[in-house]
Amino acid sequence: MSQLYDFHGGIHPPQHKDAATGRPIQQLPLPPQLYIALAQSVGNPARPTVSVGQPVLKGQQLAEPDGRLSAAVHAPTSGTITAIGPHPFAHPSGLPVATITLAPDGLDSWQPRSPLAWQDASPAQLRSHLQDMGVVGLGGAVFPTHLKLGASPLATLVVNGAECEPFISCDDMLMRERAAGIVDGIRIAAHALQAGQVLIGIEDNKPQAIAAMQAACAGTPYRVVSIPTKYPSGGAKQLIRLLTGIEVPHGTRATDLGVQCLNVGTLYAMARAVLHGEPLLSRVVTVTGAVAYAANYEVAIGTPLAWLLQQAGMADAQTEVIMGGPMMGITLPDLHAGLPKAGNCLIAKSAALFPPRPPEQACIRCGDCASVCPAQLQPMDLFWFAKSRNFGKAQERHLFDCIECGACSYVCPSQIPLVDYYRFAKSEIWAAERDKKNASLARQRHEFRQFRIERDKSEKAARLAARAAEQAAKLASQAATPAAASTAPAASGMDDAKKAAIAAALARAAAQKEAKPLSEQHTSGLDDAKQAAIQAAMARAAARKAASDAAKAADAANPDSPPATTPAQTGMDDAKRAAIEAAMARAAARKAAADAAKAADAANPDSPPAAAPTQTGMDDAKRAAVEAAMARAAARKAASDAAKAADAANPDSPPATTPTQTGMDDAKRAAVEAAMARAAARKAAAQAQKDASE
Amino acid sequence: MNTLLLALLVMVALALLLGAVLGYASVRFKVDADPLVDKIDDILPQTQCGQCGHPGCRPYAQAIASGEEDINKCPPGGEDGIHKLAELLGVDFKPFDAGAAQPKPKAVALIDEATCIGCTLCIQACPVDAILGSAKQMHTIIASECTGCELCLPPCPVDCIRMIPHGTDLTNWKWRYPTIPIKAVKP
Amino acid sequence: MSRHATHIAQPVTVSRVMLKVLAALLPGIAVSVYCFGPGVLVQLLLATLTALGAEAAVLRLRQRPVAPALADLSAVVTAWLLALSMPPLGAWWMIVVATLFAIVLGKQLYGGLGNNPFNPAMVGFAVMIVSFPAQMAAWGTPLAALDATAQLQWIFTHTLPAGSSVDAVSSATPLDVLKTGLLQGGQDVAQLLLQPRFGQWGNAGGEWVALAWALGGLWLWQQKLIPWRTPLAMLAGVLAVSLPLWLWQPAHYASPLFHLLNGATLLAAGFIVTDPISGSTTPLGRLIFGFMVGVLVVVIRVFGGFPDAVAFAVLIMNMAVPFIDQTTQPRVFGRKGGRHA
Amino acid sequence: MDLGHYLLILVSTVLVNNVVLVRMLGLCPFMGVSRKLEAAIGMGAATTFVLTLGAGSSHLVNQLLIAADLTFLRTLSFIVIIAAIVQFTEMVIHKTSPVLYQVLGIYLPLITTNCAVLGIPLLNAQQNHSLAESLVFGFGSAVGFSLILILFGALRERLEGADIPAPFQGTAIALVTAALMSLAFMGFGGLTR
Amino acid sequence: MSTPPTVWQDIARKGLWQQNPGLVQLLGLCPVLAISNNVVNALALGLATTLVTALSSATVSSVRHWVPHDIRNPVFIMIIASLVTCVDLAMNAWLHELYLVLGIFIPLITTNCIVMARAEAFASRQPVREAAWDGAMMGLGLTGVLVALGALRELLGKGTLLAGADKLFGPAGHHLSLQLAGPDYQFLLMLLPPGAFLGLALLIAGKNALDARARQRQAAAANPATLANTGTTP
Amino acid sequence: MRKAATQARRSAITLAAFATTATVLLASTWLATHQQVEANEAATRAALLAQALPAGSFDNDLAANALPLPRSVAQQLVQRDAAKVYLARQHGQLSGVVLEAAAPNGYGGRIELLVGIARDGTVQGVRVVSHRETPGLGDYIDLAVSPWARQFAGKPADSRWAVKKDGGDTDYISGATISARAVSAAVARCSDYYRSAQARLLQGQP
Ligand SMILES: Cc1cc2nc3c(=O)[nH]c(=O)nc-3n(C[C@H](O)[C@H](O)[C@H](O)COP(=O)(O)O)c2cc1C
Ligand SMILES: Cc1cc2nc3c(=O)[nH]c(=O)nc-3n(C[C@H](O)[C@H](O)[C@H](O)COP(=O)(O)O)c2cc1C
Ligand SMILES: Cc1cc2nc3c(=O)[nH]c(=O)nc-3n(C[C@H](O)[C@H](O)[C@H](O)COP(=O)(O)O)c2cc1C
Ligand SMILES: Cc1cc2nc3c(=O)[nH]c(=O)nc-3n(C[C@H](O)[C@H](O)[C@H](O)CO)c2cc1C
Ligand code: SF4
Ligand code: SF4
Ligand code: SF4
Ligand code: SF4
Ligand code: FES
Repeated sequence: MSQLYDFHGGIHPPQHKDAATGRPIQQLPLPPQLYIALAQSVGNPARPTVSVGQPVLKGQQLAEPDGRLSAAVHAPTSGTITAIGPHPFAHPSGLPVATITLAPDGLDSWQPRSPLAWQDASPAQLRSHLQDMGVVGLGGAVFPTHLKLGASPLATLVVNGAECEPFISCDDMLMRERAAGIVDGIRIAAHALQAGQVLIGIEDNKPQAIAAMQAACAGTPYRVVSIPTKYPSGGAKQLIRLLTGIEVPHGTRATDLGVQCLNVGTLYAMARAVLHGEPLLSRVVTVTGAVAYAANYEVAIGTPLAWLLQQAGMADAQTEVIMGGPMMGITLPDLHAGLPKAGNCLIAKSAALFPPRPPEQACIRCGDCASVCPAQLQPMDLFWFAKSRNFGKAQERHLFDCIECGACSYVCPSQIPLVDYYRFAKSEIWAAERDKKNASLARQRHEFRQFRIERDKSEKAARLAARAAEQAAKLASQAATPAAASTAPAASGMDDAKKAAIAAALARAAAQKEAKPLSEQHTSGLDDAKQAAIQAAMARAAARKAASDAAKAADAANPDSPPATTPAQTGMDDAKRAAIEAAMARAAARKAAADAAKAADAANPDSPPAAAPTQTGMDDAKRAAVEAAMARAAARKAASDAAKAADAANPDSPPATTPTQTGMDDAKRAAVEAAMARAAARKAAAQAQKDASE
Repeated sequence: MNTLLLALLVMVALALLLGAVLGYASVRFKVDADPLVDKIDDILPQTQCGQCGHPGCRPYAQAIASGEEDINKCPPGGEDGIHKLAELLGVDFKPFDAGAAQPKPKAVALIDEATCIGCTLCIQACPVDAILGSAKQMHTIIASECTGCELCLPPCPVDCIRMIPHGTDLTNWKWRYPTIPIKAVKP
Repeated sequence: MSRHATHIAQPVTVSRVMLKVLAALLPGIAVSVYCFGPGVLVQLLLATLTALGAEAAVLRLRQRPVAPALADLSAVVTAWLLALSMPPLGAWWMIVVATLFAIVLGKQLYGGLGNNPFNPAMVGFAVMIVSFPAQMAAWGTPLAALDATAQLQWIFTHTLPAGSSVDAVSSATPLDVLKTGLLQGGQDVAQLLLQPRFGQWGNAGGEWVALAWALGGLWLWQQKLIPWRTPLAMLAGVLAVSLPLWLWQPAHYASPLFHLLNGATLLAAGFIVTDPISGSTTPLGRLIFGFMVGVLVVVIRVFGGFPDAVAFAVLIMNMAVPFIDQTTQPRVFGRKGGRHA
Repeated sequence: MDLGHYLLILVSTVLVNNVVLVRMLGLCPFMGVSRKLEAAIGMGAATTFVLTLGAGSSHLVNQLLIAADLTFLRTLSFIVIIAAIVQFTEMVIHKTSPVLYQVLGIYLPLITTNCAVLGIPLLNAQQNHSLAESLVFGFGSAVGFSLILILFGALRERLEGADIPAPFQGTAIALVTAALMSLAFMGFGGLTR
Repeated sequence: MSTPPTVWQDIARKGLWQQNPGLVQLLGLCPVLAISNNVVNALALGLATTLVTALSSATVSSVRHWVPHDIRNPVFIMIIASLVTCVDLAMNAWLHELYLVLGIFIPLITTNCIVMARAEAFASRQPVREAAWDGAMMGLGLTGVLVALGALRELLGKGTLLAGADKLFGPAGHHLSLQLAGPDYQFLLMLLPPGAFLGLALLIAGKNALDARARQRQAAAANPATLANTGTTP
Repeated sequence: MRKAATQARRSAITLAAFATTATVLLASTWLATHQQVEANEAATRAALLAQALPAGSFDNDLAANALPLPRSVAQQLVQRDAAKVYLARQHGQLSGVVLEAAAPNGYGGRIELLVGIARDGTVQGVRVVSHRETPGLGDYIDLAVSPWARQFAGKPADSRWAVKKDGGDTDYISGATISARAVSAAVARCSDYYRSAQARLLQGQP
């Protein structure tokens, strides 16, 4: 038995887990529609790689990750894509997000699966495989798992089977029934991380799970540790502290301290992905509360929650439903959302289980919240500052160390929804930081503009002065020839000339001086070049995409296809327009690339005046954007011309607004992308500048 | 008379000594830049809109630092900005200057590209170089760089620039204040 | 239905907490009534009515809902603690004025429950002892033979039925008698304590009241309504000053036991320094706060101008609470060292 | 005199006859520079420096004035000396610690117009203190001032979040708090009999 | 509104109400709080202060062009201090009894923040007449607060008004004194330092309430539609 | 540094000029007022002492006729090392004395007193100069608050110098006996001293 290191605070709310653990994990038929949101991880939403109307196979990638923190999304079953667009989402905001709608064809036919020979694969290969398979943390944070396998060797891998929140039992059931699969996952993770030891922490209120895991671990060095039941022992930091004594401070990665924590469900999904080549297509969800058949269900990602709850026997569609546990879960604003990867539990509220919270009273500073806070914060102070919008103070008191576990809200005798206040304060702080960042960018641009205007002015002044000097010199020489001429004019002429010359020199010096700070950044020049290249690449990609979109549109507009709502002509036009646009974009991109190359050349440390590259770098980016805009304009004009022509040609066809709109949208997307690229370039340049100045 | 002379002697001696010390110190410990301006400028939203009556945020910051201007003149900064300035300067919060422009929701400018005649007037007005285009060409606004200052609206000869309020999405959605505070109506 | 981030909560409310505090006061009240007569109950009643009335009036003026604020019972706790610190047979207007100051100045001007930095009951008490020292010094003798009607007559009309001794209503408290005796010189502590006013342990009758407060305090602690740190630290502070003095010059300084059983020491330990709102909230801060209150109580009693100093000691330390809290922030999970001003 | 005597002066000036709460001197900075704890600490430090130095040097000048029978110059000469000390301090701080300067802001020159800074030397003169006594008196008063200022600063920071009735928001509640502080300090009365 | 206020009216309004030193700027608090336990002392000190502020503002303004920046403070202070000493000597000579009561607070007018603040903020930038008027108005504003606070404290604390008026007005002043409560009445808190703070707090709160009401009325007048839904605030 | 020196000189001279003007102004005011001020101050002092001795019972300047008391006596009367006795004369004859005294055991600490005693030992007046008794309770001993202290005027030397409660002659206010007791005791000490030192005092020696 290994030593346990208790953590501060914690609470013991009633468990309510039995309701759903009476029966094994249930399978459900496929729902009529699947709503697969593109935002399935902490990062950016994934970028769709399929189009409306496209038939897909089970396991086929629907969207590719957009950035490191993003996760791929796959088809949970075979069927047809019927829509890509905003749809309700399981998020407290209630805002719709981009979602792929899949109509299952009932065949559930797999695409070819490619397992990974993990023992021979390099860690990098394993990671990219996991990213491709869309494996994210199922413990609640939906952090892409491949990123968690980066640091090796690692002293300790902590496996999180605590499942400390009331009502939730999906991990419990998974461990009871699929312990072997979990241990497979552990094996892979431990291998990838070269973990020194593996500790599996399970709360002692799950004896069957502990037994099953112990059995599955027999013969392995992995240790199953029974930990006391106390919320929130399943919090990664708390579990790590409990099992290893290590405290992971806020803002530090656990791996820096030699530990990593993975949820059992995640490990199971990892095993499926690696050993069977199955992407993350489904998960076990606890459905409990005011439902007739409380149980754990294995459900496809994207399953409409309303449908799922109906299957579980929720009588009243108006019932409020919590996704997650009663401590940290969210009240779902719209049950039409599809099940996200993060959805571990659905609780239909009933007045008996969730009596309405008594009205909030003033904080009496009793300190109960502080005594249960696992982060050892002083929640009443955080509340006090958050309530009075004193966010600086709240941050000083480590608001961001709060893990939003809700223990404080649970015990507060004044019935203050403390976590609500923390979330409010946190999002205000984030917003303020965004504003601040924007403000400093704006300041930079404004200052640059001032500088540019100044420079232009002084250059102009210098030119004028030079001309004046020339003039004066000429005058002087003229005046000097006749010997008898009075000295005064000559002298004054001389003086003038001299003065002008001095003025010119001064102006030049000033201009140089002002130009200097910018000229010192060789790096930024280089960066700009790189940025421009990237931009060019992106522009090219956009162009390609636009082309393919156009092609697709053309396909769809095929006169043979059943309900041809869009007139064929327009479709044709669209294609043409897109093609034009693509061509232009490509041209622009090429030019940008060339420019970039030039800029890179210029930025060569050997090349004389280093002021130029920065300028060119900046200007290039802009020029590229301008060109893109022009291309867009041209394309649009072409499109509208075409539409007009089509209209003229076919007076019966309905007004061709839709296609134009789509065209607009495409154009806009390209513009946005270009703008983004440019912003990134700016940022990189600013960063480089900062680095250089440091 | 004796008293008067003695008094004069004492005071003049004192004054001479102190005057010398101070005069020396004033040169010796001279400070040029005022660090306060930077701090104030840091708080201002950098919209550069000029609604405060100054040509940009920094001039306003300078005016505040020198005590010539009140802290409640910047509409884009909102009440929040006034609070921050009040805290920085150790003065009491005061509500928005009644006569001045009032804060409004944040927005970005959008050029109706079909109407734009490419006169470049808006480019010259934009304080942060967020408008692209060249003569006789259609112009476009880089939304991410636009501060919403509205300075480009008046110069446009064909009135083709509109302000579009910021929308909400998952990246900028905010948790709202938990309860409606029981506050008496603000006077 | 309101949607909160945390969907479940313990079924506790402030009213319940305050009700328990009131319940914990009952044993002490019972003993007090036994010792000083039903005048105590009159004081409690007057204080309660005034407190509720004042609170309602302020809230009405501010256009705030009145009922929930009254229902939290915190005003009643304030009123009771104040009434129990005031002379049991004080004139009716005294407790009324004291309660008005406690509730209006000490609490509502700051925004009511939870916002007041000073202990309202002690504010009320301090205002009175500063303004009316003579009237505040006059306590009834415990176990005095003054019946209920006579007490009522005294409280409301300031007259006594024929034949009653004024001593029954206006004798000084033991702390006062001791202080006066020592000031007068000539007698040492031991001799002074032979006077009947001091009974067996230094406060005839009063020691039982004190022990009853302690009982109530212990029950509150057992109910997890008060932390152990503050009261214990306060008692330690009392000992830390009184014990060395007593050991050094027993003729001049009373024993720690005397200090514990007299005045409001035990009432304060159980109910006053534990006021969560005006006290410190950090673990170390609670120790400092309590200890310093204890120290100041004895220092002012022995060397200062007031025979009992609980109110001033508490107010002085209330003043320092925000600073103490800020400098004694506990270590946050995962971070090195605590405190960050 | 013995150490106890000075200790008594110290206790008396810091607690019993606190400049701000009992003698009622130095109230403008007490109200003005106590919104933030940080500023309060800075102001306390600056005042302590000026007040101690001012008490000492004005004592010396006072001896001179008494010797020359020029006591009517007392106020004038004291204040000139103090003003000079303040301005010198200001310039040094402005140069060496812009942060501190910024925190103290407009209040540093106002130290000159802090009554305590003139009042304490005048009290020293009135009570015929020796040089050492003057210094302790000045230092003790300044410590009393700083102590109160700092506690008040922390208190006011906490009050920022309180739900204070509208007419009392701002300075009024600060004054109410000062009233309660001075009430609490009455508890120290008679401590140094 | 009628004609716009003249400069003089504006200065007066600022000194007496809008920028009142005692209620708004919170300058010159020490004498306000220390000498306000009865009306007579308050009035005497207020008038003395007014005299000094007016004279010093005028003087500062008239010499403002000759003072180099770095010795601005010492010079101003010197001017103020000598004026104060003159007042001090004069009161000592001709109002001796009062002088004894006001004690150290007469020389302390020197450091009365409001005097210096006006010298710095107004007089050093304005012509002589405006500066003198400003000084006088600020002084009167302070006097007003002193007297109001004195009255409040005297009334609540002792139940009298203008007790000891003879010290200021000579023997005839006896008739001015009022006894408004029983001779036994005494509420010490108001006479002690806490009462001073509390009294000023009440005055400021009162001013805030009045200003709020005025603003509300103004807003209502400007926009009658909102009248219905803005309740009266305390 | 040249610049600094110049600036220093300039500032010094300006300041000196202002100082000169200010001093002239002050000195002239002083000249105009100092006689009146001195007269006032003398009157105040006299008034203070006169509360200890009735007006008309002496014709000399008391303040100018002060003698230091011997150390042991000072210890006894004021618990300090130094104290004074003022000799009052009528037509050159000693008509009484005013003693500085103190009661160390007031409720709030020391009470400083002036005690006037007629030539025959009758106490003529007791005046509290400073005290720290509780305002509203023990401060009745101050003449500014109540006429309590006047009861001492005319009490013969052999009075019982104690509060009535302790069997003496002195009135007191119930609830604040300590203050009265302390003052009474101090007066008693003065009376005792005068009786023992009368002969020497008559010769102008303490
Ligand atoms: C308060 C709190 C409680 C949590 N409880 C659990 C839990 O019971 N089980 C779990 O697997 N993860 C829980 N988590 C999530 C973990 O902190 C962590 O994100 C997860 O174990 C990491 O594994 P994953 O990346 O595989 O999801 C909790 C988090 C918090 C903040
Ligand atoms: C607000 C207030 C109200 C008072 N009301 C009364 C009262 O109703 N009856 C009364 O005797 N004294 C009242 N007093 C106190 C008296 O003014 C006075 O101090 C007291 O009666 C002293 O009298 P005693 O010592 O003879 O009891 C009140 C004091 C204050 C501050
Ligand atoms: C706060 C307070 C202040 C007191 N101040 C004095 C005082 O200044 N003078 C005094 O003689 N008694 C004062 N006392 C009263 C004494 O403590 C004591 O009760 C009284 O002198 C003795 O009672 P007696 O006069 O009835 O014998 C005060 C009492 C209290 C509670
Ligand atoms: C344990 C405990 C002790 C309390 N002690 C006091 C007290 O000493 N004085 C008081 O006015 N209120 C006390 N209260 C009541 C309440 O906290 C007080 O009215 C608030 O300070 C008002 O905001 C107490 C409440 C509790 C729960
Ligand atoms: S538990 Fe609630 S009432 Fe108690 S201190 Fe925390 S927030 Fe305040
Ligand atoms: S929600 Fe935050 S403050 Fe509250 S107990 Fe959990 S970690 Fe602590
Ligand atoms: S009003 Fe406009 S220009 Fe002025 S500070 Fe604010 S954002 Fe900057
Ligand atoms: S000012 Fe208007 S028309 Fe001219 S370029 Fe700008 S947007 Fe186009
Ligand atoms: S500090 Fe401003 S008047 Fe005293």
